[in-house]
Amino acid sequence: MPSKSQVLWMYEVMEKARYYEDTMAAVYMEGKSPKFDIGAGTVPGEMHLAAGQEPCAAGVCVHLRPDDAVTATHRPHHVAIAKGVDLKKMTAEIFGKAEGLAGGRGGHMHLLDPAANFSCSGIIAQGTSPAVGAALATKMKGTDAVAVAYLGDGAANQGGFHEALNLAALWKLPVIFVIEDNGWGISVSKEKSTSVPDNSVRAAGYGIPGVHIAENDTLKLFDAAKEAVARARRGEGPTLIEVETYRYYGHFQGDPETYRPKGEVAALKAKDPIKRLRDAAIADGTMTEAEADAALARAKAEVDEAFAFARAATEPAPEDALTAVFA
Amino acid sequence: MPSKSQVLWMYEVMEKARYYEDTMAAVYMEGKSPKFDIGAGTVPGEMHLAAGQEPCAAGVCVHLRPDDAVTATHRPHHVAIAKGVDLKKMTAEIFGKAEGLAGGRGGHMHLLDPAANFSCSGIIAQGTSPAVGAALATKMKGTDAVAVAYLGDGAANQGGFHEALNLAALWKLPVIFVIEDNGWGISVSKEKSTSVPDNSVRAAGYGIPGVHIAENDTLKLFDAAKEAVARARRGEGPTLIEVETYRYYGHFQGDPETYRPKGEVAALKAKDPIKRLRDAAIADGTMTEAEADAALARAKAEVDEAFAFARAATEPAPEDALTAVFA
Amino acid sequence: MTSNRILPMSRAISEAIAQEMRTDPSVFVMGEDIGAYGGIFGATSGLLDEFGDGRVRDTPISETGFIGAGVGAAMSGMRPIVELMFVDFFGVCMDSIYNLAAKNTYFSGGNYKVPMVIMTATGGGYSDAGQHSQTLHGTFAHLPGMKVVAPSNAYDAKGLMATAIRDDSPVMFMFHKGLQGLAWMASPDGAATVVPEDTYAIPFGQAKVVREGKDATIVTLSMMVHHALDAAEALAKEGIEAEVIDLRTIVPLDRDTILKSVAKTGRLIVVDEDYKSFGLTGEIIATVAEHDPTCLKSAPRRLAVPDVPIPYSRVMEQFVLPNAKTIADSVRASVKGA
Amino acid sequence: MTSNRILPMSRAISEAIAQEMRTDPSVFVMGEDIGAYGGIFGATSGLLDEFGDGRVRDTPISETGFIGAGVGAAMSGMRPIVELMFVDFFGVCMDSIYNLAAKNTYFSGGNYKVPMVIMTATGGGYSDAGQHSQTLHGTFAHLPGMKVVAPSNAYDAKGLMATAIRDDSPVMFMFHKGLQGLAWMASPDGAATVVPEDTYAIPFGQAKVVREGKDATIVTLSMMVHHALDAAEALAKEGIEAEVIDLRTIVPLDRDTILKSVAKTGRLIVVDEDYKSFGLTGEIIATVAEHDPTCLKSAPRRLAVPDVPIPYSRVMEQFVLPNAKTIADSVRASVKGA
Ligand SMILES: Cc1ncc(C[n+]2csc(CCOP(=O)(O)OP(=O)(O)O)c2C)c(N)n1
Ligand SMILES: Cc1ncc(C[n+]2csc(CCOP(=O)(O)OP(=O)(O)O)c2C)c(N)n1
Ligand SMILES: [Mg+2]
Ligand SMILES: [Mg+2]
Repeated sequence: MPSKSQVLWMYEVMEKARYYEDTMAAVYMEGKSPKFDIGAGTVPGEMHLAAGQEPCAAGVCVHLRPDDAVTATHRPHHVAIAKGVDLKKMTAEIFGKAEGLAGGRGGHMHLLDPAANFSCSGIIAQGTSPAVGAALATKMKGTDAVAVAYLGDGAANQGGFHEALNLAALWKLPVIFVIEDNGWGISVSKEKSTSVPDNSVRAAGYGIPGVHIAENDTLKLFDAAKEAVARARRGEGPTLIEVETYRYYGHFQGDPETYRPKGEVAALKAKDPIKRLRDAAIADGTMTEAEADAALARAKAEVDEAFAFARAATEPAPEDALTAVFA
Repeated sequence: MPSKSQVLWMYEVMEKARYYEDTMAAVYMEGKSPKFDIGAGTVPGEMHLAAGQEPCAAGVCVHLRPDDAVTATHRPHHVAIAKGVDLKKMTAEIFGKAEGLAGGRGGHMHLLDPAANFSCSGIIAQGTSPAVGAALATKMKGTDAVAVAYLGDGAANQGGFHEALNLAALWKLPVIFVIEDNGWGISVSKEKSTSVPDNSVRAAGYGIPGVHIAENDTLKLFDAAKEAVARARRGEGPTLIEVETYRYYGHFQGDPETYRPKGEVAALKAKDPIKRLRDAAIADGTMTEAEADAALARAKAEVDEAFAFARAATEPAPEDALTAVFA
Repeated sequence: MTSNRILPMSRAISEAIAQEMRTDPSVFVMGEDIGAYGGIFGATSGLLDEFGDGRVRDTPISETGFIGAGVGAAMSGMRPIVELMFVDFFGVCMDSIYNLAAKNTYFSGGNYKVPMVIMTATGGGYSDAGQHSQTLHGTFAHLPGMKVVAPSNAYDAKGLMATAIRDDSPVMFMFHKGLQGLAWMASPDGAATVVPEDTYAIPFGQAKVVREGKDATIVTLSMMVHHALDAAEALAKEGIEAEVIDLRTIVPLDRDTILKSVAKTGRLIVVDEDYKSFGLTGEIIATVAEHDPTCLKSAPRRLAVPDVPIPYSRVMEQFVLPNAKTIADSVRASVKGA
Repeated sequence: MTSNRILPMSRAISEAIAQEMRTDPSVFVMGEDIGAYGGIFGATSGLLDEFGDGRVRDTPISETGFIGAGVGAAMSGMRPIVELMFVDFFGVCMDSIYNLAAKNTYFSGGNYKVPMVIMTATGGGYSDAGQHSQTLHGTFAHLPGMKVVAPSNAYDAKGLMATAIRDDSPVMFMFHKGLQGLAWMASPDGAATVVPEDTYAIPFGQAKVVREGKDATIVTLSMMVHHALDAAEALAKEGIEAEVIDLRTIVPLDRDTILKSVAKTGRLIVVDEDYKSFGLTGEIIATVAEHDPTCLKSAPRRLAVPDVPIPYSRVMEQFVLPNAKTIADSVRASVKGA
């Protein structure tokens, strides 16, 4: 069970992530109407939003320290926020600005921040083995830092993930693999891509614990992640956690979503995990209404500030494209 | 339980494979002494011999038809023999001769024979997904042919294998995955490479049956493979079979084997699977001593003939290197 | 049958596939989101409805697995078309492509055919950053055993796809996202063309002179054909007549058409959206120099991505991609000396 | 300390690694059979005994996994050296190399370093066939974000390996099996050299003129340096003085040394053990042509594997590989016209 401050932290992070995505969804459309053109507007390129998946970020990262490493996916904002990536620089990066994390070289799928020990990638399951390597580094250095690799349910069928699982298990490395199971890999349902109903059973193939968290439950995930992180810090090796989560937006912005059963999103929204956490915490007295409102207000203010910062930031010089190829 | 003719067939195939490898081991050294030079001699290049692993070939291929496809590994001779690859052309190929399966373009790791529906490869686990594709083809054509993919214990940690397992299971394809577990991937023991003691448990991660055959037991494998092939022909999907098998020679010829515990090979040879099959079949009356001897004699004669053919065959024209790149 | 039907390139591709599927039951399609979605870049749209999910198979995100399966199916008498969603993803499955699909014919001395099309989306220009914007023309062309196709317009795409499907060897069919004519991505005018309804096949290895000129030869392909034509138009106003060659296929490479043109113009500018060094641009220049360096009236030039990952930010990305202006500048310098 | 100690290239490499491991605790080694076996081609021999299995880690056959793990470790302050046993296996792990190791510095705007060496064996000539004999120089050089090294002898290998380990960017260190001086594989005389016992570093991007000459320039690298030197020796007897340039590093490429030499000799022959088209040979020729085609007194020439998979059979393999005779023939033709 989380402490009061942990609940408040998780709640605020989740609201921040949600508001971030909703804000981004709107900003992304700037300059893309009347005709939607993916390359046009304030924020061009692909845009994968994680609204609905906030528990995966908050329920795990609440247990992490700055020296713990996280690798996230092509849908990285919520996790970046929970891991403490500088929100202004991150937003400026997504705006392609010089003040961005990479001076605009990376963009939304490439948010890398050594200060927060965070990276992500546009290649499915690519982050799983770097997390193993980060864990190997902490083990070789003799610290008890851990590494968390996020991946999607679709990514669980990528061979590299299995190699990472075996390596982490074999070497008993402090890695937590978190599958954000939103039921979809773009238009392909998990059922049509995955030969088993639950990916958590695959943990047995590596002799490590596999945990399934149903219904996007922040508190159950909190408990499972707590144990997994503690186990990792104790040097007992990796854990696989699979979280049934929700994807409110399309795969990317502009996704026609014709493949999606009608009513799916509405049904998911009726079980919104942020609302559930808020209601439960207020009901059991962990958090007051006022505290929750204050957290929400802080979250929104921080996001608004980050977007304002990004908007006001400067365009990179074109020639800067030629630098930072090598260290 | 195999019929008499099946026992005889398996016994003869195993003796043929054994004698083939022992003959090859000797031929391979021609021209490589006093100084061993991998590129010199009658048969240059790497040479991976499968003596000791004959049950994996015979116990499975006994259930196969010509229209069933097999993909084997970098250690392919025993399986090629069991699947009915033309022994003369195969040997000529290994001698790099024009009469070889590929006119000398492929060599020992690249024995491809459409007549026998057989191929192999020098890349670890590479054959697993083509077997899935062969099975998909038979399914699309509406036949009940199956496909068998061989791989080593080391190969079971290669991501592509897991992708193949998931695909085969998801689409319920008639594939049998056979892990030849000889305990080693070159110098790295299974224990040092694999996070679980038995790879057969990994089948659960794909919702398919996983069978472990201990002690290189031809008859137990016969039964398991019979069921797996029947299941596949019935359209019920793939099976994973792991066979504890023995590698008598080094990883490749010339391997110093300094990593190998003293006495390991002698201990394995004391449990030789061919001898066990022969003794058991003679003991229970399935096969007479005379029948066994006749089979052995036939096997040796066929191998001798193949080597004689290869030796007498012609060198390819150098310029033939430029042809057969495209179909 | 005559018709002036104009099709976007994505439709031309899916039509070619559909027509081959109708006449040849061994043709089928596999890949991520190629079913109900119709392919992220529309190359398989409509196929699921017509042919069903037996022949139009959405796959897991397992490129090594399903491309390898394509090879196995191709060696078993089928003619698979597999889609690698973005060419940038080749790193997770290159073994299945270059070491398996591309080599098994050779390894069998020609006894096994591997009739397989690997269809993949290339190119940037819309801020999709460094793992979703590459073309990698040179990477695939360098490795033996695959044919490599990169059409610049709908007409060619349809005819080249028909040829690709009928070819008994593996073909990399590289279509540029920005040429597909998608509702949600800008496309140059020339990419959508009149496309005959009947099937037709365009032979591999025949580059096309898409504009004649006497002063300089621009050799290019895919998206860059359109920028080259724009450049040529601008140059024409200044009295410089640039000849523009659309390679259409990279392997086989039509060296003759290039040599003939340079023999005429004496000047060579190669334009590619791939990385500059150790790739296509060098090969074309070397081809001419090997043939006869004295046919060149000035030093050959090339425009390509300057050996950096594709940057995300619009200004930076546009800076690294060749465009009509930089092409025209280059031709001008070549003609006038600079 | 002076010494005339002659080392085979494999020992020079393992010595460079050992020396860096002694002074820098963040350096470690991972790969298949690099522990007790000492690396199939001897590049890590002796390391396990000295440094133990914490820093010398045998891995499963999971190249995507352990190379990706190398990247994660490198981004976490370590300096991993990972061995990809044969470069031919790049297909199973190229994503970890070109899309991850090579790009994360750029994607972080320089904030993350990826100090990592990917060491790999290249080359054929001993009948190991099409999946175990490639060099793939061009494949790696074409893609941005990696440095690419290919030494021709023990002295250079040691100094280049020291530089590679100390470099803060990913380095592909491509050693030719046939140069390693293994007991079980033939090696040319020049590959084993005097190697100082002290550490020393050879800067990247500096090609070496290994033989001076005025009549023609042979640009080459790795194993082919030795064949080129043999050819030059034979040619000298005929009065043709060939200059031989050993590139040593492909990325960065020392274009200046090439241009200077060709400016002097007026003739260029490029020799590579990689596939011919769309790769290194074209790049070198293009570099010269771009600079000034008039500096060439005859058409530049190249020798490389003629765009076929490496065949197994000895006679066929030797036919597709350049050798001293074919190099000499090519130089002769270039000088005399043919
Ligand atoms: C290796 C690779 N294959 C395919 C893709 C294209 N792609 C991007 S996201 C995606 C779906 C991923 O599904 P999942 O892992 O469940 O993550 P989600 O998008 O649901 O968060 C695909 C196929 C890719 N980026 N990388
Ligand atoms: C992708 C790849 N990685 C590494 C190798 C080098 N290699 C060849 S055989 C082998 C060991 C294979 O072990 P296993 O799968 O158990 O088969 P075995 O040799 O024991 O039959 C290795 C690492 C390879 N051929 N391909
Ligand atoms: Mg998903
Ligand atoms: Mg083994």
